[in-house]
Amino acid sequence: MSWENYMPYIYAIFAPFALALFGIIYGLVLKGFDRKLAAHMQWRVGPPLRQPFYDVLKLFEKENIVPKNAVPWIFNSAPIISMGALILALLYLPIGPFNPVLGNYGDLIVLLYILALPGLAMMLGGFSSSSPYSAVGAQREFIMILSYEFPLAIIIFTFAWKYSILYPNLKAFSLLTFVEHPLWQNVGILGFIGLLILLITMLVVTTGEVGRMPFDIADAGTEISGGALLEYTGKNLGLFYLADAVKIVVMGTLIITFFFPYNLSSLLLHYFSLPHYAWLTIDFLFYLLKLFIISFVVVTVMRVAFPRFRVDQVVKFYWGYATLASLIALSLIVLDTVGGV
Amino acid sequence: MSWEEIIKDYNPTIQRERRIWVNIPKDKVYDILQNLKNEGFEHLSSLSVTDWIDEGKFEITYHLWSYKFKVLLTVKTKIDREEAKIKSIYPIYDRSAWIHEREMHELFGIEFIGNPDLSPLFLEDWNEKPPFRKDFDWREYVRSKYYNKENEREKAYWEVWLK
Amino acid sequence: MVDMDKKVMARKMGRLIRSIWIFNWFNSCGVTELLPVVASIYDMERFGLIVVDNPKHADVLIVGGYQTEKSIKRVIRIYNQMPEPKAVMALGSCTITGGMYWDSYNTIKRLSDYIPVTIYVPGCPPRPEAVFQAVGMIFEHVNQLKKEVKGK
Amino acid sequence: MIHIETSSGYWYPIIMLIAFIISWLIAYLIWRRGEKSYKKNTEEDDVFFAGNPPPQGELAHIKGNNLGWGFVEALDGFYNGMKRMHNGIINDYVGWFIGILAFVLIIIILWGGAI
Repeated sequence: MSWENYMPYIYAIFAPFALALFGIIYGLVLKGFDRKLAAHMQWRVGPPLRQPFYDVLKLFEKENIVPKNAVPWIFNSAPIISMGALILALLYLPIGPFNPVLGNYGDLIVLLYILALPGLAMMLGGFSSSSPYSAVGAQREFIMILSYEFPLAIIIFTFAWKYSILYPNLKAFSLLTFVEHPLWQNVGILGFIGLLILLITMLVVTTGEVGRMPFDIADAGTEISGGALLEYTGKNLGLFYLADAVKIVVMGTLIITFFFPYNLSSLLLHYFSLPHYAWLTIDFLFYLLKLFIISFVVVTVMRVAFPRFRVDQVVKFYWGYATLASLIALSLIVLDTVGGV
Repeated sequence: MSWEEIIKDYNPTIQRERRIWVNIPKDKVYDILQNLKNEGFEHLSSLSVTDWIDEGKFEITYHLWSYKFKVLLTVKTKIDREEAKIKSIYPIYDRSAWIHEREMHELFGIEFIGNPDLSPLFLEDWNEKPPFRKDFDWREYVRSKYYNKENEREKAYWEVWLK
Repeated sequence: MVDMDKKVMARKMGRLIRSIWIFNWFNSCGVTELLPVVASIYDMERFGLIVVDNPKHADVLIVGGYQTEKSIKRVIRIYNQMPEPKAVMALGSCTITGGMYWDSYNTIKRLSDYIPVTIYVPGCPPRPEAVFQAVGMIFEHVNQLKKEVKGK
Repeated sequence: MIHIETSSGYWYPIIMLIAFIISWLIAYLIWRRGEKSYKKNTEEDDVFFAGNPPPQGELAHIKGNNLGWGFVEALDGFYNGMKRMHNGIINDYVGWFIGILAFVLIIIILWGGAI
């Protein structure tokens, strides 16, 4: 076994620490911006930007209550699974200019399964806490997963199908092909419109996946007073809070790999030359900016603009309109490739 | 048999335009209310009790409103204060009668026979005399329950009430 | 407040005051004046205060206005269900002396006979500025506690 | 290193397992730093039920059939249609069966070779 074969194991062992740090810190920063901008949109002053950090510090100081007839080991491990799955997802995602750490050891389908884990963990937590409110919350989380996975699957299938046509020798589902060959250039007019529709559907699916206002039926504050995360206090809730912050980063990165994998350096390269690491930092900052804009659109604007939907409206929306939109986009792209090219 | 004939021989008094009072003896109330409901007085807007302590009587008033005739008919009946029992009008007016009677039972201690559920509404585990009765001295009750004599600050309350 | 030792208490409260999550128990006059506190003019979120919807997530329980015999039982249970470093803010003069209902047979006269109250906010109903002054007092109390601990 | 390789994707389970254990470990480390104690078996770890004593036994369980409430509610157009179709009359079912069979046969005959 030469040195080369051990590379993936070393990545798998050391990369999670760095990525977890990045995910948590930038996730909380995004949450801070989100609350500040939402407040300004509502003509309020809003909390300081470092408020999520204070929230987490406080939550880790509070008592960690486990309800009397809850199932303790599921109850306590749910937040850990949720957080672990999200850190794992970061490993398979391209962070800014860098290729995904485990890029050639797992493709998009693996990522899709990992992304289902946080929702599952929240559901587990809700059901295991033996409270009627959180059982209803967990049941709603189950419906959320069912409803937003459908359009998400169609979007991923569209991309994979397109890549399998354009680059038959490459692996269609591998994230590396997604990053190296963005679809915007080699697609005709019809395909361009199809991609736009896909982008909008993906944004809407991300709001559902992150569980923000129009689709936060799972932990609906006013209706079921806290929903699935009702019985969680102290560090369990703190970990769920962190997981929620990292989830925004993960979902934002997913959108970036699909639709905006461009780097600033490729554009400015021939204007002035900079050492390699300078380009990397510029690209990384550009990636952070892209992530901020996506989080602003997906989380803050939706949160301020829309009231919460009813449970059946959410299902109708995802299985009806979002799926229809992604199917239309799929057919447009198919027409474009089959007819146009 | 229109509603005027039903209450004719109990000499109803016209209070003012579209407001009629009528006093009916206790044992006839149930049948009269049944007939009135069939006639068109289907809205029992409220049921209230007045405590005539010197006469030793509770006076129960049923306020009936009819959408057809646009008339508010107030049926009054007097029951004895000690063993305060009357037949419940739950079978006639159903839910609205149930909630009113439950409240009257809690505050006056009137026994409505036939009401499915007379559990306490506002005063959970209240073992005193029903509070709205005139002979219940609420000042004494509040003073003994909430304000004790030793507490320096609360002495003022005791002086206020002594006068 | 459970009698943890001073240093732990100072650390815990120090972190708590920067992000206070409030569970409000408004079943009387308290709520009318507290809506502007949440709204954009006074905006309590500036200080990191948010209203949460169940006692398990909350740090401060705001009991607004008079409590009847029936509702005080619920308040006691909700107070017990809050995780530990917690505080109670009693709003309105009804919780201090029974206020307008000082001689009513049904309301309780002083909240601290039933649950330990951290701070009373007089007023009927108290103005939003009074609420902010109360929160400010909690801040000072905790800072003074921290200074004391650091001073040793 | 065992792995799954298809024409369009690949997956190395062992590496993912290691990575997941490490990430789970990180999450556990973060989790452990928090406050552990709480007052056991007092009223504190009762379930929050809006101030009332929590429901016991049978009342507290949310039954399985209302797990998909929102779903059935949203797709009730589809479900009602389905319920109408499953009316239990055997010749309706046989009718559908033969219809679909004929349809499939026609497809095979016409484009048998092409597919």
